[in-house]
Amino acid sequence: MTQLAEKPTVKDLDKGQLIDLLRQMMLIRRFEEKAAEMYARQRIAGFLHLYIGEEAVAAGAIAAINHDDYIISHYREHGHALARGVDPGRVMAELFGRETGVSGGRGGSMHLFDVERFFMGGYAIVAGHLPIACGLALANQRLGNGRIVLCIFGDGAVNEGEFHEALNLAAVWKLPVLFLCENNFYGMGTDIRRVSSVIEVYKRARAYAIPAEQVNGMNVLEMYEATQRAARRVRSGQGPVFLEAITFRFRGHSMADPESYRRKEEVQEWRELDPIVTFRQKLEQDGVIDEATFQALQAEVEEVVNEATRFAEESPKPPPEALYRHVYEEES
Amino acid sequence: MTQLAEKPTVKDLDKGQLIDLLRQMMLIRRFEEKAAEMYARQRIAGFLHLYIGEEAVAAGAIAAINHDDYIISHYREHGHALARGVDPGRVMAELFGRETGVSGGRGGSMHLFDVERFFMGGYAIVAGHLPIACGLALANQRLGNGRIVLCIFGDGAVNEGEFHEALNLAAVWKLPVLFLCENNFYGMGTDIRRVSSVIEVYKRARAYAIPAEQVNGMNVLEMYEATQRAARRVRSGQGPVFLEAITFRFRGHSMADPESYRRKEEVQEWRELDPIVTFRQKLEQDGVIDEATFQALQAEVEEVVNEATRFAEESPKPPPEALYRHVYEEES
Amino acid sequence: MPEITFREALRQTLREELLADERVILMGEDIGAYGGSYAVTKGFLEDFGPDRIRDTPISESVIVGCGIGAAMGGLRPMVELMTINFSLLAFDQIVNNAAKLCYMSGGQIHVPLVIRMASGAGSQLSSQHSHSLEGWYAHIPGLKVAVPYTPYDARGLLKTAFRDPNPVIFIEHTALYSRKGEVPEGDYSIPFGQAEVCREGKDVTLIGYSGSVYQANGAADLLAEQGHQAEVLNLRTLRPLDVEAIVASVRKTHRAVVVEDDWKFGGFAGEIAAIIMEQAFDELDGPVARVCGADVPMPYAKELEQAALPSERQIADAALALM
Amino acid sequence: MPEITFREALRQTLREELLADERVILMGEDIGAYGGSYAVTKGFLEDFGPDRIRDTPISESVIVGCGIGAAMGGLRPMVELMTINFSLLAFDQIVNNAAKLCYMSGGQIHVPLVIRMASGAGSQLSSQHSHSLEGWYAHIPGLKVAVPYTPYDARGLLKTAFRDPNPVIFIEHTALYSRKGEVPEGDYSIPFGQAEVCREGKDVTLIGYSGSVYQANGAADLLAEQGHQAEVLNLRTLRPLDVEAIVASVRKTHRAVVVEDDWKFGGFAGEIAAIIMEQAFDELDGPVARVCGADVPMPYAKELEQAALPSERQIADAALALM
Ligand SMILES: Cc1ncc(C[n+]2csc(CCOP(=O)(O)OP(=O)(O)O)c2C)c(N)n1
Ligand SMILES: Cc1ncc(C[n+]2csc(CCOP(=O)(O)OP(=O)(O)O)c2C)c(N)n1
Ligand SMILES: [Mg+2]
Ligand SMILES: [Mg+2]
Repeated sequence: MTQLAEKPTVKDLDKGQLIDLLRQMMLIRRFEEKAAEMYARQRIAGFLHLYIGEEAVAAGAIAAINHDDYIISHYREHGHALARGVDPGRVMAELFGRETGVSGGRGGSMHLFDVERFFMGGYAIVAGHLPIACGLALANQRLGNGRIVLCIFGDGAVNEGEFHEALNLAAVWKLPVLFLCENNFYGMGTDIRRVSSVIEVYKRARAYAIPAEQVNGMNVLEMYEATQRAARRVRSGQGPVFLEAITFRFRGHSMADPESYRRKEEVQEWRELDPIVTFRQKLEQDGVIDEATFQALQAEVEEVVNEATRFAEESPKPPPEALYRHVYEEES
Repeated sequence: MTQLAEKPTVKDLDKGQLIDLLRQMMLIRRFEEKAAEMYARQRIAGFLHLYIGEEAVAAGAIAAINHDDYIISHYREHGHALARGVDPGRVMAELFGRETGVSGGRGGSMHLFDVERFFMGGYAIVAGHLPIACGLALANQRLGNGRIVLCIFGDGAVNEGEFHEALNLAAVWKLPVLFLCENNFYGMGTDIRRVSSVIEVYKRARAYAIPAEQVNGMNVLEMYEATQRAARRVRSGQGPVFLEAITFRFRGHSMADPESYRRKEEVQEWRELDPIVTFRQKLEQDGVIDEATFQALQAEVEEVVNEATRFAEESPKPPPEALYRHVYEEES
Repeated sequence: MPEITFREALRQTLREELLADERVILMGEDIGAYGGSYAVTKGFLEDFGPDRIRDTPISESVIVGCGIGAAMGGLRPMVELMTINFSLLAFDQIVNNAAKLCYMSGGQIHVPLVIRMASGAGSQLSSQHSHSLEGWYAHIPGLKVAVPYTPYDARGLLKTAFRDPNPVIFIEHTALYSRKGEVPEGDYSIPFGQAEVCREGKDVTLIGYSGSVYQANGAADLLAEQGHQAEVLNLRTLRPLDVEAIVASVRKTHRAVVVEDDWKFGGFAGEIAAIIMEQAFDELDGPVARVCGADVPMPYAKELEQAALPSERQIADAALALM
Repeated sequence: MPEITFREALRQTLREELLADERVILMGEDIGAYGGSYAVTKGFLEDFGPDRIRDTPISESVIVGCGIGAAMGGLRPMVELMTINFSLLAFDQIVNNAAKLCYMSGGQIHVPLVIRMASGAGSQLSSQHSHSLEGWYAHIPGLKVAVPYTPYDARGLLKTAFRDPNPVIFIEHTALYSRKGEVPEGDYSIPFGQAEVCREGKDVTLIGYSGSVYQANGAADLLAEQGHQAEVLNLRTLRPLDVEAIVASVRKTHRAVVVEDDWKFGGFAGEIAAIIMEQAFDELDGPVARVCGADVPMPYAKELEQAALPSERQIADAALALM
């Protein structure tokens, strides 16, 4: 049995760690803005789902778990991959459909995988990865490796049958899964209030006797703290925990979305809670950073994203003769 | 909008109605015993799931709803069909696979249908009929016909994804469905305690804000009462209600079951709560029936079941050239 | 005749059905407030209200099951599954309930349900969003499967679907939505099981359906440049399949190429090939050829996706190899 | 060599795998306390304990998905789906995840998962419990599909399944469980993609797999009575398919009949017929015949069920029609 590692609680975070959280969110934001630009310039195709507005969720939650805890996510997963430390250049290359992309250009935006970093992928069938999370957790449990699974999905996923099946199984088998629902109130153009009989998503978990709570997903420290606590419990062998992060996507569902289904004011109200702006203010108030630090961070992420884009642009396209590669794993 | 019909409350049931409930349970019991006998004599094949022990659930619940409320059920549905008044001869003929069977011999034990009696069938995919119940209810709602849907399933069904999807939809759309779970503690050989994280099934309904309660399914009057109340609420347009009937099957899951998974004593304890024996005692104590009435009832159901069996036995088999009939409904 | 898009042809028809029959209701994910993921139902919510244009939760199985029940209960529902990819989650409802209820109830139940779904690949949606599974639906007794190619087909077949007392799977290839074609103003419908000869020829029969007729037509152009006259068949429905039209054409051309987006191995193209062999063996100058999608999960990268889909060149080459 | 049943051959193999490798776990409905609905895992719970023999809730989708995840996470899971009928509820997991993860992750993920399921009709289980859907699984790139006929096959193919780093669908026809056959005591395995000639002949090739080889053999007996020597092929796996063996036999006999329980229209038999035409057109004396299940939901009544399944007489007649 591996030693059970623990992340520090919020109050034990040092200055460097706090700045890392801010940098992480800024990197995601900038990366997504660049991706949108590259989509408009037709470097990226298919469905592109941006994470802008939700950065605190990924940054806070993923900082609060260990580097070798599995992460498994839905199709809006750029932020999760970056927060896990997946190379931005290889993520951008994947969006460009290049051979150097994290998934060799086969997966695209919705299917980023980086198994070396225990990033077990983005999945495009809503709720389809929840059962897989159970299996990864079962493996951890049996192998006794002390690792947990962070399983991320949206509010739209909670009405799928697999949500129900997975939560029940995880509870019955006491699997080490941390279910993290990113409740941004919309599944595509559908307001959660019109399709869910119970809209406080965390209450759904009670039907499985899974401890659950709601977290302010616009605040990176609250995300960190709740996740750190939840992870500790999950790691202790008491079974799954459920977190509902209240958040909001500032952009449309995907690049194609005209956003006719929600009011401009609603979006505006949420934009005022911008997780990067508010955290920057807090750090400035607390004297952790000053204007200059912030500018330096901005320059830094700008450079990283530009470099990532350059890398993607210059990377080779997969050769057509590679079409049949990886359909099957070679015999072991 | 049709007049909202109401069944009498328990205390308003007259002597004849009370005796009917007893007769109903006795008929189901005797029918099932005969079916088991006919299975042993190879008149019946396939899977045969007996309802013995659970008679109070069907008899009580179905007496408490209107004759034109839809019933939709799982594969253990002989009792429900008989309680709805489906002709026992045509049910037995179906088990025999005869042309005169309720489903023309195509369906067999797991697929009894009698649309004239609003009996919308038995379904063999666990939980597969719950979505259909929603649709029937939606039709009722839109047609404004004042009818509700009684949807019956087992404790094993509650972990299927469709259970979750159906309950949510019914709640969101306020569909007139009365969900009735027959909790007999086992799904085949699996004890509910080993596969459900929350074993008080009715609590599951809370995740959808559906009013729910547990009922003693071994007591026909309690079943009647709870159903009558629930049906009233459902009919009023406030959306679905969920009932969990606590009951027990005295026999194996199907005729093939060796029953190695449960203790003889457990079965014995439940047999002492036999819904027919206890209701007979109550009616005798209350002076509603005497020994002679009971004997007469017994002779009556014996005759009905014998006659049903004779009818089945003498009915023609479907001709092989009828194989392709009913694959498609003729153009209308 | 006015030219309208495939999408517009669907919109007109749905609108007419909604106007003509109060029992018609539409259900699906994002068909209301969002206007449909392919904008087919845009504006319907405003015009017909939320009781008839029903946005559903993301719960494919209950959406379809609810459609089945509603049909059984006397409505005339149409269910939209955003794409055929998600229909796998409703597969049990379609295969075990919609298709079988009539039979297993001894003819008592019927399920007049139209299930529309977008199908096909080509816009880099990667492995989980690029299926062409209509061949699977065509395999199931109890279902009918419509695969329109032109806007004219879309309107005519959808009309027929709404008149059919059986469950109909209605396939819309995403590449077709914005294509235009002539559609008469008046009422008409296209019977199921009648293929269309969209181009006459005597040298080879190219058989396609839905989006693949486009590639077949393109290949016919390529062949024409080389002096060969290809006949192009647009199947219009896969179940019932117009075997007669297929055989009649092959009797004339003695050569056939079947074109399909779906994976080749075990796909529906094999059925068509087998039927041609069974019914016109002595007429064939060579084996029926199949040009299908490559047997790989659909890759994201543009070059790979294009390599995985049947091309006009491949079809023309397959035809030439038979000459 | 000792004669054991098909069931016993599976039991022996599973037991060996459990003993040999701690990472092997079994999951499924009623595989533990109940002993498996076809008694394949009887006694395993007692011998290996509830951590490795895991009774699951009735939740097919999460059972399969959990198997996928467990395989990704380093275990060697085997999932039992009580019957292939219920696999429709796990279809999305199998098609979109198990089969595609290796590809869409660019080769990073592999899913060494064995999914066993009982298939086939014949005991009056009616429409929702009598599917033979293995042809659908064979259609999916990324999967392998084993269809053992004899106890020898069962053991040899299951061994191979456990050695394969890819997801394997392992089909067990319910009519076979109690049939006996010779199985060597020692270790052996049967490579995927190698059909067996179970009877040599020169007049016609009868091609079957899983339960249908039995009918093919019976038909060969009927043909022998009439003086015709049929060759019988047992395919053993559908994906990979031993095309070479099929073609080699047809080159010899010039006639072929494909036998399959599944519905004919759009079924896998069409693929085999199409392949034979493509690869041995000039060798064929007549069209490849198909004897398959009738295109109806399976009826309950015995007479109707029998009429819906391929019979030895039908196969023999189809072969005779080619002579
Ligand atoms: C099974 C399935 N049904 C439908 C879709 C189409 N779809 C893609 S994303 C989406 C909305 C999901 O919303 P949510 O889970 O809240 O995530 P968000 O996009 O808000 O992050 C839908 C309906 C899908 N991908 N998979
Ligand atoms: C989807 C599906 N999975 C598995 C089965 C096999 N099966 C038939 S009945 C049954 C147990 C159901 O138990 P429950 O719902 O409690 O009903 P009961 O038999 O106790 O009345 C199972 C697992 C099935 N028919 N359908
Ligand atoms: Mg959302
Ligand atoms: Mg039960």
